[in-house]
Amino acid sequence: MAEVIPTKEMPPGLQVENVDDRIMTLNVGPQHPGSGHMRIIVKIDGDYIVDADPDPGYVHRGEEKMAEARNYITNIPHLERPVIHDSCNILYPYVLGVEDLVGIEVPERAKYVRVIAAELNRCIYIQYWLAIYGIFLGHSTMFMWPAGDRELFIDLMEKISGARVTHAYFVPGGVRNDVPANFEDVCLRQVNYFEKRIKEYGDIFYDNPILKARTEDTGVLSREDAIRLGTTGSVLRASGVDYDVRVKEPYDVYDELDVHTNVLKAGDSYARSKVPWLDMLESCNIIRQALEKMPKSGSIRTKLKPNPKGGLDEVYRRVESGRGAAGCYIVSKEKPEPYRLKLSVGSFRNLIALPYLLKGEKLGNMPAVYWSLNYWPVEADR
Amino acid sequence: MSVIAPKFRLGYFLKGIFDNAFWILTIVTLAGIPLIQIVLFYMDLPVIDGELLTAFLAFTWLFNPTMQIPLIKSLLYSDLFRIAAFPGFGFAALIAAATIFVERKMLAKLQLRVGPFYCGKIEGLLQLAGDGLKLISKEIIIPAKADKPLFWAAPVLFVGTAAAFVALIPVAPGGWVVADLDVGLLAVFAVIGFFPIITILSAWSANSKFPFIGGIRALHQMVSFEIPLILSLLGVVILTGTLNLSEIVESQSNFPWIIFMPIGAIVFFTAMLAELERIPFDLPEAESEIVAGWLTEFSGMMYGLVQLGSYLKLYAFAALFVIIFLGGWTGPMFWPPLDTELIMEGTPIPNFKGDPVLTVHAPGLPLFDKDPNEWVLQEQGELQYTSGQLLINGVIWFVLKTVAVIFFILLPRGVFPRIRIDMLLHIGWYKLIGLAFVNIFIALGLVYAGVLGPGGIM
Amino acid sequence: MGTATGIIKALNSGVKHLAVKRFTLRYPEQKLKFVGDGYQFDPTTGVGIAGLKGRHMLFHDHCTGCQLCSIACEGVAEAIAMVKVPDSWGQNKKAIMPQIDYGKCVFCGLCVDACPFYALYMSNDYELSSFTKEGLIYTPAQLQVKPQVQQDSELIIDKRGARHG
Amino acid sequence: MVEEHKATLTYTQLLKEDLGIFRLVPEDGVIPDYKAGQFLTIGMPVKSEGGKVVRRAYSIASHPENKKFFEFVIRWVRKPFPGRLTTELFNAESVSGVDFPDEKEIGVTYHLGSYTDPAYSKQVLALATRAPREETPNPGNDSTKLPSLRDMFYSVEFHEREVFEMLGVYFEGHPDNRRLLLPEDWADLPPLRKDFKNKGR
Repeated sequence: MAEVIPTKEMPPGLQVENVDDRIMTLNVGPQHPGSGHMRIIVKIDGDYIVDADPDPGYVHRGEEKMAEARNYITNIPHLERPVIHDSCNILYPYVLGVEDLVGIEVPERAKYVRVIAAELNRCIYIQYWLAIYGIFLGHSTMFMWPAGDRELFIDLMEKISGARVTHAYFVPGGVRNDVPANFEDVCLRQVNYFEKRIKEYGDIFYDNPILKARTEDTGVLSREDAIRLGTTGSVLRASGVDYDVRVKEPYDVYDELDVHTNVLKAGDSYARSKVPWLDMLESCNIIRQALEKMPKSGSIRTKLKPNPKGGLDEVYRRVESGRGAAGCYIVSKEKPEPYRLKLSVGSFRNLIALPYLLKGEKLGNMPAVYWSLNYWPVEADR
Repeated sequence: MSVIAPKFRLGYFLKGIFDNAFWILTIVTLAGIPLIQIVLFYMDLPVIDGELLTAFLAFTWLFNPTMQIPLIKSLLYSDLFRIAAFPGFGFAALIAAATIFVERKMLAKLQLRVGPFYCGKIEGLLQLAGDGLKLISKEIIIPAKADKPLFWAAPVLFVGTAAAFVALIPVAPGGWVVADLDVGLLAVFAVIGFFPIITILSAWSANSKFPFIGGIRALHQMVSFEIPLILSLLGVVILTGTLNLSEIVESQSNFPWIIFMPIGAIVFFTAMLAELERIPFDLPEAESEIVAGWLTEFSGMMYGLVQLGSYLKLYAFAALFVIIFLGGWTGPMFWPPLDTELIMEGTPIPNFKGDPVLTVHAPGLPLFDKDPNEWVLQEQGELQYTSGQLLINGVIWFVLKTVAVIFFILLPRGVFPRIRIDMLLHIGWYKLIGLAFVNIFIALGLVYAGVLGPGGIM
Repeated sequence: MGTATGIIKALNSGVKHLAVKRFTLRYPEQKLKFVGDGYQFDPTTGVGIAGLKGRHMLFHDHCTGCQLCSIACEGVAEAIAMVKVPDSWGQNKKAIMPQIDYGKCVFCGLCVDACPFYALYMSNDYELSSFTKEGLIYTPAQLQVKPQVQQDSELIIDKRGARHG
Repeated sequence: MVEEHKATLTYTQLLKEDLGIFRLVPEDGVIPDYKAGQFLTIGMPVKSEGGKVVRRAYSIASHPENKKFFEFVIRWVRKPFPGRLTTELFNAESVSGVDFPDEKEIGVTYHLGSYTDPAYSKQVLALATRAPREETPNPGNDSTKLPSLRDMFYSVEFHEREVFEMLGVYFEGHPDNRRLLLPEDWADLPPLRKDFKNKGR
């Protein structure tokens, strides 16, 4: 007869885990300098990660529920909150969807202004992302340079929209105000200067042999797995899938511009971090093209009824944001408010790849893999 | 729009001042005055001009203009001064503080920002003092179930070991070193060997996961890089045939060893970066992976002490590099030293008949020209004479070279990312040790070819 | 040898930047110059006029007390409350005007878009901090005052890099 | 909307080695009127999995005025997983649940896109289904259940977890039906249901 060991009664809700001596559980986050606003429960055996469980939700604020109580216009400042430094792009699918629901046309000039604003925002986002990628790898210069050069684009966005981060600039039917006089010259000058700076990033960061040795062949996501996991944006393109919503399903005037998709084959952390860098160059190209082709004058906003209503209808629109495809699903029931609004965002879709990639990696690779997924915790929580 | 904070009350302000005054007075009377008495009445005091210094004499001479300089001189040549001020702790701490300032400003310049700017009016000179005050005034938090004695001891031990390291560094000719050992280099390695022990003890005693992982990493790193560190210096030891650091410096009066052993210098520099936990080898403190590594649980002045210790260590390593590879204090004189006789005996000026009527003393440097214990040493037969010019010249060269090395230690922080533990161990065990052996073979070749070393041409 | 050249390239790029002008905007001494006089809106065309979305300006002689700004704000921040003003105006029989709580305002400017009478604009003033929460609530009388702003720094790009000057 | 009937397979014809025509006649019930987007979910017990009913959705190929049988043209897609709907062709863009309290149902819409097929990559395919809704939900233990698509589309894993916590739709066959965004001790209604009122707004 085996002796029955008397167990202490645990308080309700407390779990008792079987503790293995070899396995150590680390709570990476939410107050960890390398986690962002989320927690990754990492189990390590020595220096190897045997299990990783992402636990987002620390910045969940119920944007989707809040949107059901607000009309189509007052939703605008709210829906850009999840990614304030990419606020134009996160708002873009919503605005396109409402335009479909209400049935209004956008003036040609407004479409170009939207494209310019969206690409400027993409640069702002990628620089912010790159800054954090730099500091995650212990490269403090790569934190400061993009964070400083981001000022160039913030300055441009502020000239257009009057706000530095939360622009609230796109509205159904166009944009809220015209660009200021001589904006084209200023924009061209700053974009040209920034292209020179991008080369410097290459010298000190991307061509750095230590960085390459550190991030190459870590967290390899094969082409098949990238498709199977449903990743999107730069993660997908780094794995060799040629997919960009701007090219495949062009919205506004992207079909009139020459957009090049940056695809790398390797699928490792280095490739995943290099694709956004190439995307910034591509954004500069697009901005230059759009400035050239933009009608010099014309209407900028189609007037909307004061309280627009959608029909008994539903719509799903998607755009390419800084983190991949951002979709907006609106169910309308003939009311000024959306009946249900769902944001499908790149961060949330890329999150699924995190536990898949982290298993079997070294602990030292965790920041490199985690942040190369182009993940923004606030957006994933919405 | 500057408005006094609404909570401000004059009564509290005055109470704070009185509180402070009360505690300062109490501490001075209870501890300060007894300390002064102990120093004055119970310590070994120097002999000045044939008279044993007593408290009475010291107080008297303090106000006697002719005896002030001998008094200060006797202080300068005492062991206490060497340990606390000039070649020892104070000097090193000053250079460490300057290092922190330079690091901040240089890194800021590289990263297109301004760095500390407002504290101290000029480019944030006093920022470090502000940071020190902040650290002192912060609460010290000790994790629950930590091993308290060890946890408290670790920062103190760290600073103590770093200071012991500093004590072995000669900075100027004529024995300006706290401990002039014949086995100086071995002593250096012995002291370096303490750091991993302190690190792992503090990491273990904190009873926390991240310090533990950081401590293990530090242990790996320091132990595996000590071997190339030692091996890279063997070449110099073979060529000079001595372990005494002062003699190693003197052997380089014609050319620094880096000319013959660049490989050894590179290996030593790399291993030095790893021992110092500087980027790109700052794995034990990798913030994005393990918060702050083995420093995670330190707070307040405990953290400040560890930082002080690590910057002292940085100075000591840079100085070691200068001593062994860059020729220490040797360098062209800024002004040629005067003859000993000119200073001590003066030049007799004869009158027209040829009889000496006047003796002109050449102006030496009043504080450094002569050892006050000269007559004692003369009797013992070991008079040391250091010219003031030689001392100042040596210190200037030494500091210049050290600052240059420190600059190169700081520079990678702005340029390189952190590497991974397996890459680090690979570099340490495969590449650096191999290169160190290549360096040793070069040294042996030079010796056997008869070019350098004991019995060589030079 | 790729490793060595990479390291030298990175070091070179780092050292080169020791001579580049610093980019930092030294805020209290330098203040950025903005486009125009602030964000304004033309309700006849339905298009705004570019400018910084800073603190609001209220023109008492245009405000009719229609509460449209308050209604627009309800869905966003609930920062605008309508309060009584002592003096009466011909176009504002109820004598109510918006009072804005900048502790809640998100500076989206939808209230400006909502105003059909050219009464509410936004100015260039963004320095609104206060020691108390009450200090952030701006009454109609305070909103009437045109802010004094001195903003002169601009982004300069030349051969030695970009900087604020 | 969802009805379950037994049906008999009456006719098969193999056109190619991986393509066939199948006809089904329902044993009880009639063939409904034609609607756009109509599809049929066919379930069969599988012996190798212990008699578990495996369901797959198929498009109806018969003529709209045909009221005698359902006709299907089914292709066996071998790559990459034999016997499954190919994920090369489709991946989940989003899974969104919509609460319809008036109809006592909860709708779940899968938006599927394609990365590799150039014809399908330009569009998004919406798959919609509905689950019964209960007034007093007990997530996981009531009738609000749907079969999980996780075996087919690996990418819906986190999306379905989110729908489960936000609307209380339990996905049978999902390996990891835990909370994702909400706190672990959330004891209120699933927040995206219409009877969950925002405080204030």
